[in-house]
Amino acid sequence: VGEIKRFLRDDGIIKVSRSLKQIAGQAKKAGERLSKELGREATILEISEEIGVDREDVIMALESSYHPEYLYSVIHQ
Amino acid sequence: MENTNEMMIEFDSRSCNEGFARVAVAAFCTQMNPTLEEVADLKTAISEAITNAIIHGYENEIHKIRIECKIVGHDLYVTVIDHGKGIPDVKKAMEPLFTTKPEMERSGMGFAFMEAFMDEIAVVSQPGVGTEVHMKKRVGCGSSPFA
Amino acid sequence: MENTNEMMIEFDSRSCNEGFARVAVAAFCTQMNPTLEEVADLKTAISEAITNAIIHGYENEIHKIRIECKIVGHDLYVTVIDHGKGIPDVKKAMEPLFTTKPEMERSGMGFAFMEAFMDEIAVVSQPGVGTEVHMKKRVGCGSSPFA
Ligand SMILES: Nc1ncnc2c1ncn2[C@@H]1O[C@H](COP(=O)(O)OP(=O)(O)O)[C@@H](O)[C@H]1O
Ligand SMILES: Nc1ncnc2c1ncn2[C@@H]1O[C@H](COP(=O)(O)OP(=O)(O)O)[C@@H](O)[C@H]1O
Ligand SMILES: [Mg+2]
Ligand SMILES: [Mg+2]
Repeated sequence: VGEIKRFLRDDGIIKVSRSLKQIAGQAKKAGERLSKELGREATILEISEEIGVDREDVIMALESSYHPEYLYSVIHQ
Repeated sequence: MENTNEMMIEFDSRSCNEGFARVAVAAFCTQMNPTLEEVADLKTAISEAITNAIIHGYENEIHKIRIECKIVGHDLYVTVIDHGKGIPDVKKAMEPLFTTKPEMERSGMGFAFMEAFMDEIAVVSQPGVGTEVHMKKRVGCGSSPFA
Repeated sequence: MENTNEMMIEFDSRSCNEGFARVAVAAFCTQMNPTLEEVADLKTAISEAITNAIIHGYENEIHKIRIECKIVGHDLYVTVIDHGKGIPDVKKAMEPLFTTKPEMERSGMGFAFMEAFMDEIAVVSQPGVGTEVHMKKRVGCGSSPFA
């Protein structure tokens, strides 16, 4: 099992997860930067492309800032 | 229709599921290319509807809450359904500051927030049968010059 | 039971919904205090099951895929259901490298990955009726010295 997982990760099929807290921080910064550049609000897709994270994972990461106690366990590891 | 997409979630009316439900709806609508603000608006409206189902509809008993979502072009339709107590007078319930639980935080502003953060809202309810909150929001038009 | 929690999602079998479904399950299981690796494992297994439903079950026609999730203590039960073509020989289908679509990437390794990333998997299928992939994983025991 360990072998299969390692193979997949080395292959880039599974991206080694950044923590949600990291993703949330990067998403917010990218959002501010892009919005300035574009002169309008950046979209989730633009942000996800900018930081190289699936758009759904951006959503999940941002949830952590919506509701502090939610997801605390994952964030704090 | 080509640009239609549907999903539905159903979950126990526990407040620990509120985050899951919010993320599910938000993740579903990312294909509409929303802004952060649109996602935040949507989450707030959905949270209010879910909280109402948990607290008022089921009065904290554990039953099922169902959320139906449909994307049609740039329109997102979200319906939050419970089979709880129901609302005897919907018009009155939707008035800002009206509440039957005055001890709660932000008392009586749930429907007002849903109206503020979504483009349309319609509530269908029957005492003893349950409540459906239908909401609609245009999403992902910000990047279009004709938005 | 006290520490039980259930949810269900149902969605169109479009590949654009895979991300939504993955994240919905992941968001639901965060209450189990998973490690990032457990979440990644879960997402991989679910992706494989959904891809199979889309490609093999429905052969890219748009119908409904249903995912049922249940938490019982530290156990997460996930079932991915389609009402598609079905599998004539489940045992054979689950053999590593067996595939009826050899032109695909990572051919024939879907079930092997599900087995690798989950603790248990059972496939129930009937040709012409559909397929249910039942999976189980212990989650969030990392912090226990007895895990
Ligand atoms: N799902 C529901 N089931 C039963 N009653 C509801 C439901 N949603 C709202 N209500 C009623 O409508 C009132 C107003 O709701 P709301 O505007 O959200 O304010 P609040 O939740 O603070 O009372 C509630 O106090 C309750 O009486
Ligand atoms: N949901 C499903 N419906 C019908 N057939 C399926 C389904 N899932 C798997 N199969 C069959 O089992 C085979 C093996 O699946 P899998 O191990 O995921 O490999 P692959 O998807 O690469 O073919 C598939 O080629 C297909 O014939
Ligand atoms: Mg309320
Ligand atoms: Mg496969």
